[in-house]
Amino acid sequence: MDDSRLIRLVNEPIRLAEWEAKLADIDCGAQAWFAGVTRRTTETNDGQTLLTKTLFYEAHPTMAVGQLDQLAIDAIGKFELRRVVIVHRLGEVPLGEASVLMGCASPHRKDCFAALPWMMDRLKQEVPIWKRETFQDESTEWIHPEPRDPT
Amino acid sequence: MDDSRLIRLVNEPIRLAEWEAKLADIDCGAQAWFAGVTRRTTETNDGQTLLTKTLFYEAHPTMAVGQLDQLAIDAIGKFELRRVVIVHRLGEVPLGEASVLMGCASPHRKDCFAALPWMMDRLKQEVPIWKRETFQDESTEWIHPEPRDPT
Amino acid sequence: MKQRILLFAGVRSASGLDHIDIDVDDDATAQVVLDELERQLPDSGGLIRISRLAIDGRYVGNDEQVGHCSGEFALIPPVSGG
Amino acid sequence: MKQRILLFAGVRSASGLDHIDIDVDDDATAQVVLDELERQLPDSGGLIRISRLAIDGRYVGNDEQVGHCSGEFALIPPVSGG
Repeated sequence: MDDSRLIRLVNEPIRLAEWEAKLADIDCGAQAWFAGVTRRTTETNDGQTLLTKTLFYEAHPTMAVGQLDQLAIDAIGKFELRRVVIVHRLGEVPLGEASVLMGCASPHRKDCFAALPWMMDRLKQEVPIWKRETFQDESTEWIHPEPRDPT
Repeated sequence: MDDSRLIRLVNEPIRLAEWEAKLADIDCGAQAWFAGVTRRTTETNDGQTLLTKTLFYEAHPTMAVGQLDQLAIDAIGKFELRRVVIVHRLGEVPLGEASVLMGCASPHRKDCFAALPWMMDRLKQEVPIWKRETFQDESTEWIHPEPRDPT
Repeated sequence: MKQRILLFAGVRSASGLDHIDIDVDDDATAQVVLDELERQLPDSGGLIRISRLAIDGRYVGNDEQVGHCSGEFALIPPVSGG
Repeated sequence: MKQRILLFAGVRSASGLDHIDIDVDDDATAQVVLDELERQLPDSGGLIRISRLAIDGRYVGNDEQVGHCSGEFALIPPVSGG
């Protein structure tokens, strides 16, 4: 793994400040970050509001790192990125804290803007990480979305 | 200005860590940041590579803050954003340092991803801030792009 | 051939197991492995039906012959990271 | 009416002035103000032709009558922030 890609699974809170410098590249005018954060409220399709108490994340760790690295390689090939950082937290991720942080750097901003959503979509489709919801009523549920494109 | 919007012109380096907490909202699962950074190399349309030594930014400060705040209000109206942070640095901005930082928070990630490029485009079209290039050969140039849609 | 298959998330939770050993023919496809897992873990049948098999960290197609493979097998139910 | 107009960036740099006072009729449009600025600051003519006028922090259309306005006038050349 060369220094254009940094992939980490962590068990502690993700602080943007710790990772910020990893995107530095003197020929990149654009840096973009996305953080996915545990949200209190979820609106269901039938109009209910579910209240989350906390989330817990589990991974197949070696496979997840491999898939995230491949995702970063593919993003660098598809967009003009010079740096990609992906950090995913495992274990409990309380309300308001980040479960995932993705960053990228590119010479021009359009590449960063196009790459971030693409990388997040692919993470959510392919990377073997799962979340378990604990709702305010203490009920729990592993989240396994129906595949949109079953193969 | 309620606490959904935070607009600042600063004369010191922009540290993401200082602003990170301003996007916190317990009902937002998505936070996104964009930093525009002084880049060393610029490719011109005729294939030349210009080398930047440093940039200097000037603003009409009261008007810039007003326009940035209106931009944030419009972004909150157009996308489902709960928080917008815009920080623009003035004066000299050396290579590798950020001239602008934009952040937003939304319940779902698609709104953050759509809002950030929209806000940057509008900043670059309307907000009275200008940059002066100093190239490696010490020549300088105020940057005044030809308007794409002259009115 | 005996294969050990790692289990995760909803399947691990419902079965109380983090792996399961099953017997499969050398020429068994991934689909055959998935069918056997579904038979042995009926509480997770619906979930296994929409899961994928991975070997050594790579997804394999359901029609690939995997029974003879010596790598690490994992049952990957639909993911929800991020 | 005498109007003071703030200058910025390339116009300020070329003229060495951070503002300029000009005489305009009360019913003068923004375009008339821009034309007068172009006449008085010929070194910035090309730049002023693609600039906009702002009063009290808001852009005004070139056909708006602004000669009588009492707010702060600013000449805003094409911007390049970000």
